[in-house]
Amino acid sequence: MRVMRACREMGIGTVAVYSEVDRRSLHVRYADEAVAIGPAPSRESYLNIGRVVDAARSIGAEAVHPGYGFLSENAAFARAVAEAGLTFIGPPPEAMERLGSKTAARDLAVGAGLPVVPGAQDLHGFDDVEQAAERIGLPVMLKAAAGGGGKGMRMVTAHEQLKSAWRDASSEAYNAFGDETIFMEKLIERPRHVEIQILGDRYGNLIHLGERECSLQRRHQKVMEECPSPVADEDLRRRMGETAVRLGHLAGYWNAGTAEFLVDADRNFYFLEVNARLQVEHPVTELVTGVDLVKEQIRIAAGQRLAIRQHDVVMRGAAIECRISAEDPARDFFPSPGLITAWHMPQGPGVRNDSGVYEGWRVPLDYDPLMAKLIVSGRDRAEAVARLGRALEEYEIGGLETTIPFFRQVLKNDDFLAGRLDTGLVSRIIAAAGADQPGQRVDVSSGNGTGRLTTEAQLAGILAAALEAGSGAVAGVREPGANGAGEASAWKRAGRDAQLNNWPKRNL
Amino acid sequence: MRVMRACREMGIGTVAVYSEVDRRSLHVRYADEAVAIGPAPSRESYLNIGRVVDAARSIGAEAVHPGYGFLSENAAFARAVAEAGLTFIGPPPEAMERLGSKTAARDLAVGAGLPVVPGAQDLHGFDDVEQAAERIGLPVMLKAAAGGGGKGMRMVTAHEQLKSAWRDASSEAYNAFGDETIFMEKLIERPRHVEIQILGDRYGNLIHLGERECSLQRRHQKVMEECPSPVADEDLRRRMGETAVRLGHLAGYWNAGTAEFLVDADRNFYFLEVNARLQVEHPVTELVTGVDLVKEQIRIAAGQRLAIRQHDVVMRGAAIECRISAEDPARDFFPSPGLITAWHMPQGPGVRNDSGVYEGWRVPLDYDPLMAKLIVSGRDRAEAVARLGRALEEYEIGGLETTIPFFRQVLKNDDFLAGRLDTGLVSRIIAAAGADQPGQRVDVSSGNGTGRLTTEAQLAGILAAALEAGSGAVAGVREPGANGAGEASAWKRAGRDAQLNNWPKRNL
Amino acid sequence: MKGRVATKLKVKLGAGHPNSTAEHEIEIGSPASGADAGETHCRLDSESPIRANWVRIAPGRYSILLGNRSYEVHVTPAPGADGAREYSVKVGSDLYRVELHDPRAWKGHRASEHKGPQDVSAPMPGKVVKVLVDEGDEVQDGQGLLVIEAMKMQNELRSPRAGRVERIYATEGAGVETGAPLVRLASL
Amino acid sequence: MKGRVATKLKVKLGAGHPNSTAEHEIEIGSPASGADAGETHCRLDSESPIRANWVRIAPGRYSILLGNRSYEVHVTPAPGADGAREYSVKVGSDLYRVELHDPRAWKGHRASEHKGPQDVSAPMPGKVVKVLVDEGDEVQDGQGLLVIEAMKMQNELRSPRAGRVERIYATEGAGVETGAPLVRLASL
Repeated sequence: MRVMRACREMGIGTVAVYSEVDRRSLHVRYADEAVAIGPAPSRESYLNIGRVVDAARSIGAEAVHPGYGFLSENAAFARAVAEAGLTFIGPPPEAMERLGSKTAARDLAVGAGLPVVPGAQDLHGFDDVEQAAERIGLPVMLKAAAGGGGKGMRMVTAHEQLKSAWRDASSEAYNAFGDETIFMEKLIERPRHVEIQILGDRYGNLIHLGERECSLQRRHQKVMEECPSPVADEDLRRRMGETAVRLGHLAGYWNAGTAEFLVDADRNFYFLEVNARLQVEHPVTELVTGVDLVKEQIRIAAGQRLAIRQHDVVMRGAAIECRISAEDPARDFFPSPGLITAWHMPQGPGVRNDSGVYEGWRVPLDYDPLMAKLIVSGRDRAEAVARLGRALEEYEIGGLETTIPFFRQVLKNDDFLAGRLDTGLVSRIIAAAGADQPGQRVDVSSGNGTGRLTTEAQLAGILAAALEAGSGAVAGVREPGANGAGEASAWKRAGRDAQLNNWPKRNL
Repeated sequence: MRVMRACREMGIGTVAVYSEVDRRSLHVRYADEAVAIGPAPSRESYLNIGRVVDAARSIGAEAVHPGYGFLSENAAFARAVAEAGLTFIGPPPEAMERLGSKTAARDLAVGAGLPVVPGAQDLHGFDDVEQAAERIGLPVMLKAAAGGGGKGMRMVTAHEQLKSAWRDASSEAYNAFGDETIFMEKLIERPRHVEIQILGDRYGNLIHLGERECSLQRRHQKVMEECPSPVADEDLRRRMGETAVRLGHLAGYWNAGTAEFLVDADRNFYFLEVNARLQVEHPVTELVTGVDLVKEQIRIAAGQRLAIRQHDVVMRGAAIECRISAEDPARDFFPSPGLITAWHMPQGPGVRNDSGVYEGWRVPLDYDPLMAKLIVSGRDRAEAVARLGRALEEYEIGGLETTIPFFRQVLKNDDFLAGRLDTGLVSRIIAAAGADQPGQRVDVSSGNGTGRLTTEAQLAGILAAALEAGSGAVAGVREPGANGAGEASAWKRAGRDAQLNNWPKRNL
Repeated sequence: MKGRVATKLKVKLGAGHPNSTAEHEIEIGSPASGADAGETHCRLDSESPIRANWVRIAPGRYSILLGNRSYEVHVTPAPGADGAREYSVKVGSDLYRVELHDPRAWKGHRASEHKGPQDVSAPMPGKVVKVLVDEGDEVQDGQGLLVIEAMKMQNELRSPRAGRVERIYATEGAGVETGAPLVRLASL
Repeated sequence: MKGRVATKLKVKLGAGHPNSTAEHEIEIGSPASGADAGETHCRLDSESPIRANWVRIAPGRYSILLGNRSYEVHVTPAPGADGAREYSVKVGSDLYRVELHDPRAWKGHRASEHKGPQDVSAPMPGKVVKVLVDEGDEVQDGQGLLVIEAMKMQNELRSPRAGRVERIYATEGAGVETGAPLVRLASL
């Protein structure tokens, strides 16, 4: 949707591809043309390079925008698009490869003397480990070189823990991956996740558009992002920006991309990786810089020179994005697909909605549960935060559970309000909410400080329920033939499909 | 709605007043508290100072925001609010009086040597008229001093027309108003209507927030506004802004206000009048300057000092507003009240919606037909215009006719696209559209330049109609008991009420 | 549309103004009646048939793919429709009025239209500000008949067709209720 | 709610988590059944009665003025509701679950709840990643029973009440369909 809106504004015709379960999706309805590319499983549709390229070619498309899920960081896809005689709206495949793996990007950064999280790779015995610890300095993390998923990970905060931690980690690594090689990374305590947006043309012009603060993550997935970062000042922004631009030059990068960093409590920053595509959270940068990133992507892919220079990039105000997903925060973020019976978005000053769904649409089990993004902006962070509270109160989604109540929790957290963010804050907020007394509702205050009596609000709610019971009406949008058991039948249908292809999708 | 959103963001409780026909209005539903103040006729509700003040006092309100219709420019209301011990969120009543009438404001401006449209008042015979014409220079307009409505108006472009024009004008004036006094004004050909937003606190700090271009008017009502004006450069903006601020100082003005000017082809500007309130079109200024005018109004009324200084006001990008009304542009803008069966607003980057209505709401006959405002912003005017086209295409309102097709016409006009605006442009656009051949549809292109076949789009439409006919379904939202004749019954009900109080209202 | 193998319809297609219309013939292959989605083919006039994939998103809202081209259509009963088969149809940003006719009933349809005298009545309550015609005047289709003031504005009421003003019921300055006859038009 | 002069209801009011509930008694004066708007009074527990002006904006959407205070309420049938009188209710930004009971049927209602063994079944199709309890274990209300992977995420399934694990049907690594029994809980 985001990409198609930009195309319409540029007078460019749009073609959407869709899988069988997505015939009713908004991106199909909004496109000028739509081509079916296969059944629901992404492997046979959205992740199938051949089918996507064939679809584009068959319809006479000139260029392909990969969105930000599925094949968007796939160099092979970028190559296949180019070989089909089409333009890929993204970075060149060579740059994608140079930056595609975390290790390759890290090596590139280290080679150029750019700051990365201090670490040591390929540690084969305790001597290696001890020397590395000396060099890097405690605290550190030991990790299995061969794998992930938390296996073989040990935190070491004091020297006397080192030996037993190494023993445990390497044996766990061996058991899990058949390889006891360990690597060590300095432990950044309460790190912030801050990223830099870069933009470059094919002629070597490369600029950055400031940072985004993405520390609010749940299970390593971003849930809420903002621009600017509360921790960044002009100097930090310039230094991080220059680092990101330098990396881009080294990789021969063009189009839009993002360099991710960790920032520690002393405002040292360490390069993590590059996302060689448009990010979900790009709107916060757009609101603060006034630049339409998707249009810039298209212009760059079309061979135009960058019209914006570094000194043209002026940041004004603050913006915050919330990812609204079909997950139930009251039940540990359990997925909550189903039929959307009501969908009322907030409006008014400083509110931007990027939504991919609509009332009457059924959120499928097949893909990522992200349904919509709410992005607010204000003169400063305080105004943006106040606006977010107001907008979340206006937002109304019926038929399924969403992450909106969780965002209301975040807005009550003192650390969030003070801008003291780190990657562990979301877990702490969830833990605090879970510690609420039973009998108390999850969301305690009405959020606008007007001092309404809680019991009176409850009374209004009960009265409405009684009126509804008396009306005999069936509330909300119902599918033909569905009744009060709509929720159950959604699960049933999902059960029939019996497949669990779970890739980020939803083209917002 | 606009005001209540600002209050929520500031943590201020809100109280709405409503007339009997407005119980279902969005402003009642959105408010924290709501008080009924009388029957539908505005005289007995929204225009009844006593009832509004009583309502505010009875509920323990601390301040009153008058919106931008009804009593918003009524000095007596401002006084009544103050006498009831409440704060009026607006200018002081003395300043409202000093600037309230066009003549008083003009006299104030003339006295200070500020530019006004050259003119001469109180002309009683042909000698007076001839001398004035000599002094002012042709072309001029003769107008009846006592009245309006076009009576006694004559345009004079050559000296030999002067005598007969004076004879006609003065006799028409005498017949209409019993007073043959005439006044003369220089005729500004193809004038632009440009206004300056001012903002001041109680301590004499007064700044301007740039201009708004409001030349697009139909029957002297603004329909589309933008910021900045395509005609303004830094120098013109500064000079007009200083003139507006000077006037504000002279009148002892504080809070938000607007000074209106005419700008001629040579970019000379002439002061017209001051609107001592928030304007409907204020969002374009908010989007370009980043200042929330309603919040500033509230802060000023609360006695705070202005936090923004003149040099803090930085204009970025461009914004355009469309006033979406329940009027049928295909039938000469005939009012089109009725039940809203669908209401889908555009979203995505650069789109702001300020709407006062919702799906399932019945637009009453009683008040102004303004339902919603669509405001778009972009990096420059071209991007804002492209975005407006895209947003208007996404907008979908069912159940009644709206002005949206008219705005699509505007977007196809070369003068509009080139920024060559004047107060006559809307009439010319309407006239050109009316000259379309019968058989051709009003809105010719699909607006996105994708070259779809018109016949194919028609085929899709016919197919959908055939499917709908076959489905036996009744489309859209229906009131209980209403059927396909819903439109007719709306008129009937209106007929029963049989009253035609027609004041601007709709608190967006 | 009773699920027959193919349906032929005569279509009258109009734009904003009720008198700017065009007529078409459309052939639709077996759309399943009452279904929520389907695939069929259809043909406008003498053009070649095209594959149509359709989905009912909500009552009156359709997503239609003609070949690969995607059209979003919103169908509502036309305001003031007498028959059940007159619709306001919005395709993208274009608005049409569609009348569906069974081709067998088509003959004579036009002849029966606009025959004999016809009353023009008030579409809304208001005040007659000005009468623009005299009895006996010949008027053109779309010509202004009178001016009514309502909802803060003066609005010109136009003739729905060409004809002769047989009688004027309205008086300047008088209030009128919805449906009150204002002018009687006779055929020329 | 059959239009009697006053209705008394027992109400069970819950928040997000199904086990955090409170009970209330509510008295409502004669809301006209089937009407679209009305004025009545109501009373929660022993508080003083309050004037209530209500309007049904759309099915399930109400605007309610209690005294002068304006509440916007959205009522939907509660997901998984067995009876017809369990609702998800959103007031402003707060979400409740409301169960309505006739007070005469209230007695014994609580006793019948949660009696005897109860199967915990899969709320969605997925894969059992880990079983967190053993047969014979005593579990607390809200304690994790097993981990299911679905929709790209691992989700912990928690016990709906305190009890003893009588039987475990699930095996780690196996796929499960919606509704498949996973664990049987017995009362303590």
